[in-house]
Amino acid sequence: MAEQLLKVRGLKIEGRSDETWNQIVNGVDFELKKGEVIGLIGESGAGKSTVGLAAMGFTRDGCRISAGEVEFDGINLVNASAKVKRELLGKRIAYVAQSAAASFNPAHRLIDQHTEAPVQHGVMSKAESEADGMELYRKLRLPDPENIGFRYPHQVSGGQLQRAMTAMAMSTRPDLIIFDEPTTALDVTTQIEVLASIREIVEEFDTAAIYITHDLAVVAQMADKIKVLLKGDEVEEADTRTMLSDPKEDYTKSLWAVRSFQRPQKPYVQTGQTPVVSVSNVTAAYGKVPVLHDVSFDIHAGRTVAVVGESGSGKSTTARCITGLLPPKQGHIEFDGEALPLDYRKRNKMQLRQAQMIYQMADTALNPRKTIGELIGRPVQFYMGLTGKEKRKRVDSLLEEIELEPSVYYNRLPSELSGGQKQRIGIARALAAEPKFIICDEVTSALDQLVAEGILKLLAKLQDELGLSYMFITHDLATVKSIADEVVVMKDGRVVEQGPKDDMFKPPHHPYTDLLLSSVPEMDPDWLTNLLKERGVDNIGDAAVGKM
Amino acid sequence: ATGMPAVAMPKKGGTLRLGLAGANSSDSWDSRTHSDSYMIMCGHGAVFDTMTQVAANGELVGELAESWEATSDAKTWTFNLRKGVTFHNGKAFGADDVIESLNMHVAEGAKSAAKPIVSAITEMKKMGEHQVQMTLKAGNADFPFLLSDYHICIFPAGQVEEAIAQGIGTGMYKVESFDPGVRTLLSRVEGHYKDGKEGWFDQIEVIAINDSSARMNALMTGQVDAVNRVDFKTEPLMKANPMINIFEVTGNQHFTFPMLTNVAPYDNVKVRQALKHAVNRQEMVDKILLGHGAVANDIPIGPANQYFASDLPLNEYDPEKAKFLLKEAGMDGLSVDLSASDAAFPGAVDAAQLYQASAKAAGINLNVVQEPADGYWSNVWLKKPWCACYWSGRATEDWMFSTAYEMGVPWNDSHWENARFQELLLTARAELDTEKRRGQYHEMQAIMSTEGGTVIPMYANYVDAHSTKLTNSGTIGNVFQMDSSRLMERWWFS
Amino acid sequence: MNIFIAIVLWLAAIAAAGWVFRFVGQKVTGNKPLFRDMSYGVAVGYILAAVLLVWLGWSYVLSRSPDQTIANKYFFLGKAVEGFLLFAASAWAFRIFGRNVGSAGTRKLFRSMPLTASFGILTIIIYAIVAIFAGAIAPYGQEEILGAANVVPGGNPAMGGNPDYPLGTDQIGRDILSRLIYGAQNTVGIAFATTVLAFLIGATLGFLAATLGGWLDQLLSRAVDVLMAIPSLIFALLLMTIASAWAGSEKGLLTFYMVVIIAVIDSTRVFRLARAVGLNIVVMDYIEAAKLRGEGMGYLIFREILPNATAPLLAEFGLRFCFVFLTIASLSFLGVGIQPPLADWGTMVRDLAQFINFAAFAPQVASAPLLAASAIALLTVAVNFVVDWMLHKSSGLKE
Amino acid sequence: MASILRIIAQRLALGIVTLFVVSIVIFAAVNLLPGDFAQLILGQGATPEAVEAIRQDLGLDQPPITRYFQWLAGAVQGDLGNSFAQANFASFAGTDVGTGQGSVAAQIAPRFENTMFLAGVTAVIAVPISITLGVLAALYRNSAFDRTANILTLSSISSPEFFLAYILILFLAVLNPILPSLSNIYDGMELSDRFIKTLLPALTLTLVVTAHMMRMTRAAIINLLASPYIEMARLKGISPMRVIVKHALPNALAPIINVIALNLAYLITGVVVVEVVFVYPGIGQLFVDSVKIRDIPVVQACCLIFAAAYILLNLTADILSIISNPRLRHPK
Ligand SMILES: Nc1ncnc2c1ncn2[C@@H]1O[C@H](COP(=O)(O)OP(=O)(O)OP(=O)(O)O)[C@@H](O)[C@H]1O
Ligand SMILES: Nc1ncnc2c1ncn2[C@@H]1O[C@H](COP(=O)(O)OP(=O)(O)OP(=O)(O)O)[C@@H](O)[C@H]1O
Ligand SMILES: [Mg+2]
Ligand SMILES: [Mg+2]
Repeated sequence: MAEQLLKVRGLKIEGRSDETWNQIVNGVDFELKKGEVIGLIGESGAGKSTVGLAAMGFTRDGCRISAGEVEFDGINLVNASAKVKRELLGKRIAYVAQSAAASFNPAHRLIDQHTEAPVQHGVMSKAESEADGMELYRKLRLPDPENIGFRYPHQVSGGQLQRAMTAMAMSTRPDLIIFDEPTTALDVTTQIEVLASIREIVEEFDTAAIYITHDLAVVAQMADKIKVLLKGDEVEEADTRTMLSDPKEDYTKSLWAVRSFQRPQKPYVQTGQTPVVSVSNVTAAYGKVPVLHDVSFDIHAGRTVAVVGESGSGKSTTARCITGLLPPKQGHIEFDGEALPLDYRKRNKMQLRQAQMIYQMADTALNPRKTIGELIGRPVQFYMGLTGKEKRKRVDSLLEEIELEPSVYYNRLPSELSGGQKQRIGIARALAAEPKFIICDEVTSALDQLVAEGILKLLAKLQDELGLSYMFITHDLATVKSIADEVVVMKDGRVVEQGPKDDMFKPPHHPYTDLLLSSVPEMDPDWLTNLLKERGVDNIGDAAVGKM
Repeated sequence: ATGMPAVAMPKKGGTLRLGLAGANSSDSWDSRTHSDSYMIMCGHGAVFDTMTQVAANGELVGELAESWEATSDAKTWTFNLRKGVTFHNGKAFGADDVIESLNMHVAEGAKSAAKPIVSAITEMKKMGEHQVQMTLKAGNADFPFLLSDYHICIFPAGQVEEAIAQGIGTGMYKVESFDPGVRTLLSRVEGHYKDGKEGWFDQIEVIAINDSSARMNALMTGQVDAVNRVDFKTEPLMKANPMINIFEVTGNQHFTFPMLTNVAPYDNVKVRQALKHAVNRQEMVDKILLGHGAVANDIPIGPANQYFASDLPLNEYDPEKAKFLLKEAGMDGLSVDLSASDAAFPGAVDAAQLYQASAKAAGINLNVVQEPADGYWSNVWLKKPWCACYWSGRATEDWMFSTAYEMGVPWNDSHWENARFQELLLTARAELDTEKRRGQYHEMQAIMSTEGGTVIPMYANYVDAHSTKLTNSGTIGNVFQMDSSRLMERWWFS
Repeated sequence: MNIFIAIVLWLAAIAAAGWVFRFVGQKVTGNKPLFRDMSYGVAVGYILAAVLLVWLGWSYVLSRSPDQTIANKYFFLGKAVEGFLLFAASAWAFRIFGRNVGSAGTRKLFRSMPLTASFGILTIIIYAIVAIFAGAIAPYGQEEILGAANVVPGGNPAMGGNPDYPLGTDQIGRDILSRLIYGAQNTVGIAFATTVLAFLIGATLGFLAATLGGWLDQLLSRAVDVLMAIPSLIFALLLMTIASAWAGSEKGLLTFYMVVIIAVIDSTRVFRLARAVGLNIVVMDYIEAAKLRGEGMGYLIFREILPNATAPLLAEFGLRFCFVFLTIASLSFLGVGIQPPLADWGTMVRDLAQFINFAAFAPQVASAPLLAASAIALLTVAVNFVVDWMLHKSSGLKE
Repeated sequence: MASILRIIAQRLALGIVTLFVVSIVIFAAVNLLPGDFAQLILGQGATPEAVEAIRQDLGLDQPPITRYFQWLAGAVQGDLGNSFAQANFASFAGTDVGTGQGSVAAQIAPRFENTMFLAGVTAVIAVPISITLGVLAALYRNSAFDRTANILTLSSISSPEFFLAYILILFLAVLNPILPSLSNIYDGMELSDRFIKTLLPALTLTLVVTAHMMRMTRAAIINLLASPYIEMARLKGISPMRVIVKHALPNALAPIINVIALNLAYLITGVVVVEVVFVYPGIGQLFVDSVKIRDIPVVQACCLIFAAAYILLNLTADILSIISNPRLRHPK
């Protein structure tokens, strides 16, 4: 048995809100050997990041370690002096944050940020560290490793940034790295590249790591053992393979089950039926920058069309064209067989009411200064002309429909709701207009899987009850699988493939669809290894170059 | 005048630093435009000379004129000019300079405030290099007095333009540098005709300090040696400072409230009288001037004038009488507007408010209208039916009356026309007999006091301050502030 | 030059003391985190603060010394210390009061309130009461001219005071205390009205420009650029001079013009802020949602945008209020602001300001202008304290 | 870089249009003022003939529109005309101005120099102090130091300028005579003298402007402290000071620069009161004097200078913000 590098015992952490201290983490224990990787997994807010940070002896502002021990290589981090901790941080323990784009300082070049820790800690001189940085960039297969460091963060793509962040963590050859959801912000194809390079580098330098994520399939690829957290409590811990094949606790089982929600394929649409929405030959541009090229598809009553594609492929833009926010340059849009005015300002109230939209970020889509009652009540009043008691009644029934208790939530502000609840409010607001057609733009991407599943089920239920049509924009193929009737695949502003769901998930595919499908992680610890073998490792680097 | 014991021997030397109010960025050496203390002091008080000057004791003495005589009708005056005088640029002074300098005031399109004085001259004759004869339209016994006016400085003939641009005069001090509205540096002219009699400082730095508290401060922190226009409010406190002397003279400066007598209700003499009885004069002297002045009896002639009628019955504060007068005029509960701004005189707005309070007791509803200081003289004075105003007074009765109370003159700010008054004015002007003149001026003052259209509640003293390093002869002129604005010539460092 | 050498020596001594302080602290407390993690700069800061406190205390003692010349020299520092302690104590008492009285909501509010904010609220309440009930509180009328003029504040007859007029009287014998009290009514009331108007104009146009964009935005923004390029006090003075020619002897009308003129000039600053804040808000999805619903401009601006812009606008309101206040004071001094005999703090300060020069030998006299100026400063400081706190609260920062 | 040049060109063009509009606004305002130069310069001594004579001399008898365009025609060629106040004497002698003393440019130049000197001295004192204080306040936020700095700066920004001036005079000139209370600087003065004399007004203005800049620095930095990249820097074991100075400050520069520019503009355009109290011969006093006597050419020129200063400083601030932001400096 090798020497334990990190020992966490009985760790309790409190956070302050509203003048009182609340327990965030209630006693977590784990140990980590040199070169070992532990995966921390749990839903959002479970305390994963808090534990990860505490392993560095660090707590966020407003939090404190109230009990327990964190021992790193014999040094107790809980009551070490600020100076001792500073010596360790960035030198022997490094951190890789969830969003590299936000965690790189936009004001400095990559290489300057890379060399900061080694220089400040006196590990290497600036020149040595720069040379070493280029070496690491090369190892991580970043394009043009000699020069990429001289770019500013905004000049580099998200996936590349995430790799540069990993390189930065390695800059002092630390003994322990904490990865806090390093791939959550990336799309599937990019995620693969980053996962591969992280795993490689951790193996090469024999670094111990804590890998935090909420995606089981991802952690399965990365970790030697997995620990499941729920609301600050430890649920269970086990070796990766054991955990996957034989979860003990109900909660763990339910996590596993999420991935299996699926609706049966509806019968194919009969030809000749008038679609609810018909997009024909739409070409659109922001100013002079062309974004959409000749996009056409139909959405029929009571059906869900999923629009998939990587980030920037024009999914949201298509939605904006349909709603009239971005009048297309060419092409037209029909609703129930009638042509819609292209600019929303020219549409009448009726036309506006018929098509509603639900946004990805419930935070920005709900006015933070309005109560739930006002938010849902406004369209009720505006479109239906209901006021007073009638309005209240309608709002209550809508709230019930989205499974929120009216008496509890009517007077709350959006900030007093969880992410999933906010998204439900968005749905209720759309429903309040009694539309025929709803655009859902990445409505589940910001939610964790259990909550997302709830939303998807709700949408499905509503569709069955009300006969709604959805245009469902997503980049997550698992979601597509579970909810879509038809699928539209977009790339670079063009529709590359479209058809009924079942057809789409069966080969033969358009090569791009294929890449997308094969990039969705699976719950098999060997999946990544196999996939890389299959694709040939070198492809990954090239794909990254292509993305620039 | 509050003097100090005369100091035996004046001595030369030192740089005098003056902090003066009344400076403007539009200042220039053109004496025709001088109107405020800064340029008046630098102009005829240092750089330029006038024909005559009023000595510290009030006597009229010659400056560039050595002596003068008049014909018996006081119509023709002959002036003998001082010899051996040169301008700062070396040009010799003579009769041509006098004639040309006086003519400047009546030249085509000229804008001189002294125009009425000079335009009374029908002919100027050069009798010799150093003698000039002037003939007037009508006799005027005070003519030499008028030539001491600070507007009528003597410039070098043929070089007027240059002299105005650079400040070239015959005065005791010549200009080293001049920054309008900021600073003037003067230095003594060697071998000047006044040498040994006046002009003791080697150099004089005149700093423009319009803000009164900055000015007082500069004196108290020793950054200047003398300042003008001491704020009455702080005067007692300044006195407490042992390094500072306050000097105060009662001159003819008076504060007035002229009403347009051709506008209702001021066209009614009873109303005018009622308003005269509705002002508490003593209170104004006490509160506005803080005692630095004297009660005035609605006449513009002051204690410094020769023929001042001090024995007239005072228009006392008597609300009952005022009420009674108004009742007689059928104007019970009179309501009038009084326009005021501190541009009229310092404390004018406060004075108007005091007036308001005292008039209330007489049942008069006096509404104080605070006018903007900007444009006060062009928009309010002579235009609003009743407003606040100030006069610095004149050395002679005739000069004062003919400036502001003669029928039809532009500055008759009460539009007052009184036949008897007018008749007396003309006869007294040409009268050379002192006693007769005294009688005539007495009657005129009596008429004004009872019937005139101007409420004149107080005379204001000139209050200035200097550091104890400075000394003077013990007699201080009262024609104008700062020793009749001739401090630079008359004072010295002890 | 001596004074500079003295300063250098003092700084050196403090620098050394800082090091000693930390060293001793570490030894004595057995390396408690406070001293263990203290940086050298912070240690010096502590010493510096201690020296200042001692100096203040010593000055206070001196200000009470029987020797009049010494006492005079430290008179103001002494009064400042007393004032500060008094304000701190009353703010503290007020907060305790608030924590125990009132509804659960207000109590909770008071529990999380810093002392500065409770001081601000207390001051604002007092000002409001004074302003509203000026007539009942003031011992004399604001226009009332009393017998005694130029009474020195302090009420001590030996020093030229009069117990009937605790703060003295002005030049023409009006009670300064009464005028201060009425000044609250006039100055604060008008400044408040002006600021509100400035916000109505500026915020509405700013949000309109942000929402509509296009040529309207361009037009308004350029117009605001032009107005802002002209120094505001000067411009206000120009316009007020014109307005007073128009208003003639109608005092009420002139005050109205003043409110409008200052409001318009100040609204340019509000416009800029509102537009900037508005631009950040209009890109939010909830605005898009409201637009897609077909909502009108009025609803968008007042119901969707405005509620989300309150924090920055409120902060600006506090500062703007101060500036408006000072502008009115300056204009009053120049003779075109609040019309006499209404009492106005700005005019009072300028009228009495020169007495400050005599502080060295007659501090009581010199304190007269300080009273009106402190009245201005106190209110603006109080407003800003409250604004600061509200900003902090709305920012949701834990610290 | 090319894009920066384009922005500069655009903004300059816009600035010229703004100047043009400002000149119209001011011209109109001055013309609406009661009274004109002729009446005001003669004051109580104005007679109708004298007023008429001056008006004719200066062309004031012509309609305002004509006068404006005459002025504009000159201004476009760089000739700001002749100051009424200084021009009027020459015509007495029946000749034109020969000394050059009367031209607006000659009159304004020294005043402008003085104003810039005062603004410069103030900026040199105030900017480093406020940024340092702001950084320290952000570093030790919510400490006694932060609170004290906050209270003091708020109080100083809330007090009338002249009041601050008198207080400084009280403490530094009257009670402890360290500095002169009179700042009557003039041409040909030793630089050190000039500096000493300028110190007191500069300190007053420092008190006026520091609060604003310091609070903005503090707020801008604190605003960033919750950013992930700041947390990242801390997790790299970097000292708190370095975190603020190296990581937060560069990203907070844009708002700070803007506030500095705003305050510098204020120092150039808004210090009349301080000039009056300290008798400092700056452009502000000249402007107020000129408005008083309706000396339109000087008023116009001063306003153009004020507006130009404002526009240029804002432009500089924007350019600096762009340069300080790599995103804008190196677009993708
Ligand atoms: N500074 C803080 N003060 C008080 N509570 C906090 C603070 N930071 C986090 N919390 C709370 O602690 C809990 C755990 O937060 P943490 O960030 O560790 O969750 P997580 O598992 O990483 O979630 P996610 O997947 O969303 O990153 C949450 O309920 C959160 O609200
Ligand atoms: N307002 C805009 N102005 C200019 N270009 C834009 C704008 N919004 C989006 N784009 C560009 O249009 C392209 C398509 O963007 P769109 O938002 O439709 O992508 P998406 O498929 O929805 O991606 P994501 O999954 O990231 O939401 C992108 O290249 C994007 O950079
Ligand atoms: Mg997390
Ligand atoms: Mg999108």
